[in-house]
Amino acid sequence: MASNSAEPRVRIGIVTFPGSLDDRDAARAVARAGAVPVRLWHDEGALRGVQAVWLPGGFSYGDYLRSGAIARFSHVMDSVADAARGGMPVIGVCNGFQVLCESGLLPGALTQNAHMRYRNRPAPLRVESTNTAWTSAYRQGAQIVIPAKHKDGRFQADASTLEMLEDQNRVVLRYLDNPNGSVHDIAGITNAEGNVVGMMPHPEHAIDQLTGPSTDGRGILASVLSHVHSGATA
Amino acid sequence: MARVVVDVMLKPDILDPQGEAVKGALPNLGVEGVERVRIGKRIELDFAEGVDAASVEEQARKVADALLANPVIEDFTIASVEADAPAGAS
Amino acid sequence: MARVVVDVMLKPDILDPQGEAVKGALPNLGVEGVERVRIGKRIELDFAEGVDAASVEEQARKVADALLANPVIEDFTIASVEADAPAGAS
Amino acid sequence: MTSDHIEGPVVDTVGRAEATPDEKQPYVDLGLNDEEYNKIRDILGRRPTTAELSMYSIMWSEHCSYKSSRVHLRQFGEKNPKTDRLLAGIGANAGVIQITEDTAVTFKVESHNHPSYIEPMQGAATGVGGIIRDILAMGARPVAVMDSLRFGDADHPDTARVLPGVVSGISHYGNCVGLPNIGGETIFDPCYQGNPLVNALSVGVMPVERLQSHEAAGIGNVVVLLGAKTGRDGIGGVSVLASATFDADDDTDARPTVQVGDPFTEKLLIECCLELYDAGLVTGIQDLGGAGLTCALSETAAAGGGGMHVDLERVPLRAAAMEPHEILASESQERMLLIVDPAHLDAVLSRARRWGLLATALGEVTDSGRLIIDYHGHTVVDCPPVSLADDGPVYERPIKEPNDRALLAADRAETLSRPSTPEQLRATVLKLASSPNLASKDWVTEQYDNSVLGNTVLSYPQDSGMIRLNEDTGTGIAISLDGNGRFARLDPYQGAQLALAEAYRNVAVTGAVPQAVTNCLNFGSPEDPNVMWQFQQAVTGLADGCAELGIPVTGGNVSFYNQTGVEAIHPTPVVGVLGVIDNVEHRIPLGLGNPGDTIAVIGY
Ligand SMILES: Nc1ncnc2c1ncn2[C@@H]1O[C@H](COP(=O)(O)OP(=O)(O)O)[C@@H](O)[C@H]1O
Repeated sequence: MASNSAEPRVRIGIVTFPGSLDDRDAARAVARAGAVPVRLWHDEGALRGVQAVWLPGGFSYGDYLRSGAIARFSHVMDSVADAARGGMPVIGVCNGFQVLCESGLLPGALTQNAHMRYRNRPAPLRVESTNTAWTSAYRQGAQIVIPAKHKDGRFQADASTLEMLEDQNRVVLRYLDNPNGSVHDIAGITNAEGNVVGMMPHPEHAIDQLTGPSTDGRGILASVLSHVHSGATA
Repeated sequence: MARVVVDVMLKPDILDPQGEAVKGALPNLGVEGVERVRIGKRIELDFAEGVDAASVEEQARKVADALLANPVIEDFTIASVEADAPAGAS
Repeated sequence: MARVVVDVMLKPDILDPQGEAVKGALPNLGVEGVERVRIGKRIELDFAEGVDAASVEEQARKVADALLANPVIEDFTIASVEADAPAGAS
Repeated sequence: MTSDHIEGPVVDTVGRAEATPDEKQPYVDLGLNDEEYNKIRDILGRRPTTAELSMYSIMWSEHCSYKSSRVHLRQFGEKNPKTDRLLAGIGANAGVIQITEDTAVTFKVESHNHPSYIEPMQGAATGVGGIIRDILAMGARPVAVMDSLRFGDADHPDTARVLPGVVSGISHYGNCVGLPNIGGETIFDPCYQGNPLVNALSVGVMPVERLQSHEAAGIGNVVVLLGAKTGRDGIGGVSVLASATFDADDDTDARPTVQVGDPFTEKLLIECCLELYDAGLVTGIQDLGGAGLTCALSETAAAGGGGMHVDLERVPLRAAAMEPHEILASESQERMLLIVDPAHLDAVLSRARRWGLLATALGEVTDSGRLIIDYHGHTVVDCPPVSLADDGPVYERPIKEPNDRALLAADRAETLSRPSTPEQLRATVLKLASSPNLASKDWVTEQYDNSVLGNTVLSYPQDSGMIRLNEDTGTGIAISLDGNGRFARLDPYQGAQLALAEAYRNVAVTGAVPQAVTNCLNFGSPEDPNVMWQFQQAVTGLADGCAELGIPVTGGNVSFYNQTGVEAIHPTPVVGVLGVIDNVEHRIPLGLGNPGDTIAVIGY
């Protein structure tokens, strides 16, 4: 999984918004995967030569008003949106997913859980699409367990959007035991090009049996590293 | 159908972190000159056809008092409104 | 000071668990006849003295459009109101 | 000076106090007795100003001065085993103990019982926020929280208000500030119906040399307020000053308001303070807790041994027209007081700006030996800081063993009938299994994030929480928080030891070695001799127990007046034990191991 030592190590940018919480954890996961975590500050537009971007979990700007709503107006998001449209792999985890939807980089919206509470459980998931920059290392249909913990994780979209997501095979991860009332049990989706992925569960908290329910989260980074490498050699 | 709108706002002296966060974001949108933002709840109660108009407001007040507003930190106002538009339409 | 109120409500076809929960609790309060409850946000924007009245609504609309409401799930309405009462007073 | 005039309502200046020595002051309503009031007059050589009166009433309150508990709490210091690993002990914001050559940890548990009854969600949330700032003020990065909760009857309608509110408050604050919740207690007993207990613990870790001081030292150093604006939050008893001194029928302004927590700002405060420490930009720091600026200014000035001058009108306000005494008493959350070398002031202000935090220079450290607070150029406070912080009254309250002790002791478990038939056994098992105290706590714990920061090795449903501190060496800590009010009601001495022993065992079974103790002592009114007896017994029991086990009490908190009318809660000492494990890989989790393993019971 780790990069070949002959190649320069992949640089993965991790954004810190005010109120980001999992930025250091994402950095740990990136480093463990053999890549270089590069910290990106919300107020600066520079992407510092990164080859992929991770929008971490947390409560950016307190998640006041709506989760992810305020973060989208940061300088860094202007650059991230441009880079994403240019094909750079971007993943949003939990709050990052909310930011991606609010920014219009992914369709739909994440609303308050049907039961209205924050809920933290290891979530059994099925990998529905391996056709993305962030999930190619998984086996199609694989069942994995990654912690899901949020209050605003219920994915909603109108009927035509849902139909499009299903038709184009853009649902990436589905809950096997829906914890929040998401339509179609959706836990993660991708854009049409497959380079932008949003997911509610936290892969960075499933990289080590010591501190998480599984090591299933490692596949996310393994995927993007091979994506970047294949792009580099192509 | 009779619609009563209950507006619930934090009392003036209570900290409103939501409002503060939104206010802090406005310069990024290029909006200046906003001195204060307060965020509260708007609750629409739609009563069934038969319920008589006089009792509607009274019932709404009861609901607001007991359930919608937390008297320790919030105040509320009540108003009957026209409800021909579907709920939530702009 | 000019105050603009932005009301943000979920679109009619989006599920509103909070509204449903409130509706479900009403019989316990002895309140019958409520057919529907929707819960949204009421946002008060207070503009500074100098800002001219025409631009106030325009600015507020910009804020509502870009930030206060998410068009995927929400609609909003805007209204200028008298603001001599302190924010949130009933 | 008698012509002092400030725009707006009359402000009671020192000059005015000198000129109107006989003005009536509402000190009784502020909780001060005649003797205490006269002592204040002696210290000042005149009547106190409104602002001074407010400050003394706050600093000399039970909550801040420990006036009823102090004589008993001394035992902890006296009986503590001697160790040079205790870098800061009782009296500091939180005790600090060194666990390796270069690493220290600090932990503390504190109550937020009364606010959580009035407004469960915000009361519990601000309880979590407060204890996190205590840990932060020592120089540590907070790494986890725990919560010990006690409610009335599970079926009581008010429990349906209090419990979900408290849990959502802890969940909201802890999750949003990004700290894993690694354990706690959820207990139901009718004695807590009108007085739930919400005890929150936080633990932090730091390089040994990052230990911070809370002294306002260094003449000319700048006093900086960092964080949220100051509003009329939590101005409780002090509001009588407004109505007594001014327009008495305008009581809307005098109403105390509930503090609302803003975990987002707290998160920024944490990151900003850690940056300031690492850059060596602060010489002293103190969190603003229950007693707001009053406590932070007087304690830092007293600890520094010199004086301080503050211009109060510089405090950024959230509410219009706040009086000086209100600004001083405000309990607005998410604020810290910094002492900064003038050469570093710009750097401090710019780091704060980067984190989106307000930072304001309020004044400076002086050699006057006095705390002088001006408001628009008029002096409203001029007193020795030590008299506020350290010279409060100390009481040796009367103690009396409750009369019902003999009755309680006679009512022994042996006299209960025992199930003898399979049906009776079944009924007993079902009864136990359905008891809220034994039932699953999933509903509570799944509202808490337990894995953020990526270092949680053990949490719910384990006996202790465990956090990895060092990814390279595997060094970690385990903490358990326990209490047993029913047992303590029968015998507070042994009840406190039972809580200690339980927490100690819970830590030990994970493979960690217990090292330090914190505690939160929840009791009824200290003016009730029976309660005072329970308190004295519990403290003695805990101190003796710690001496026996050879681990020091590093800090804690006393919460008195937990009662409804004359009915006190069970005496409820809650004890936290922290242990150290050399390598978290070697932890021993709950569970039955592998098929074929031998099961043994040890102890008696
Ligand atoms: N309020 C709470 N916050 C966090 N964890 C809790 C809380 N209440 C109970 N727990 C956790 O639930 C588990 C079981 O608690 P408890 O029933 O008190 O266990 P025991 O009886 O073994 O002491 C423990 O891991 C404990 O830390």
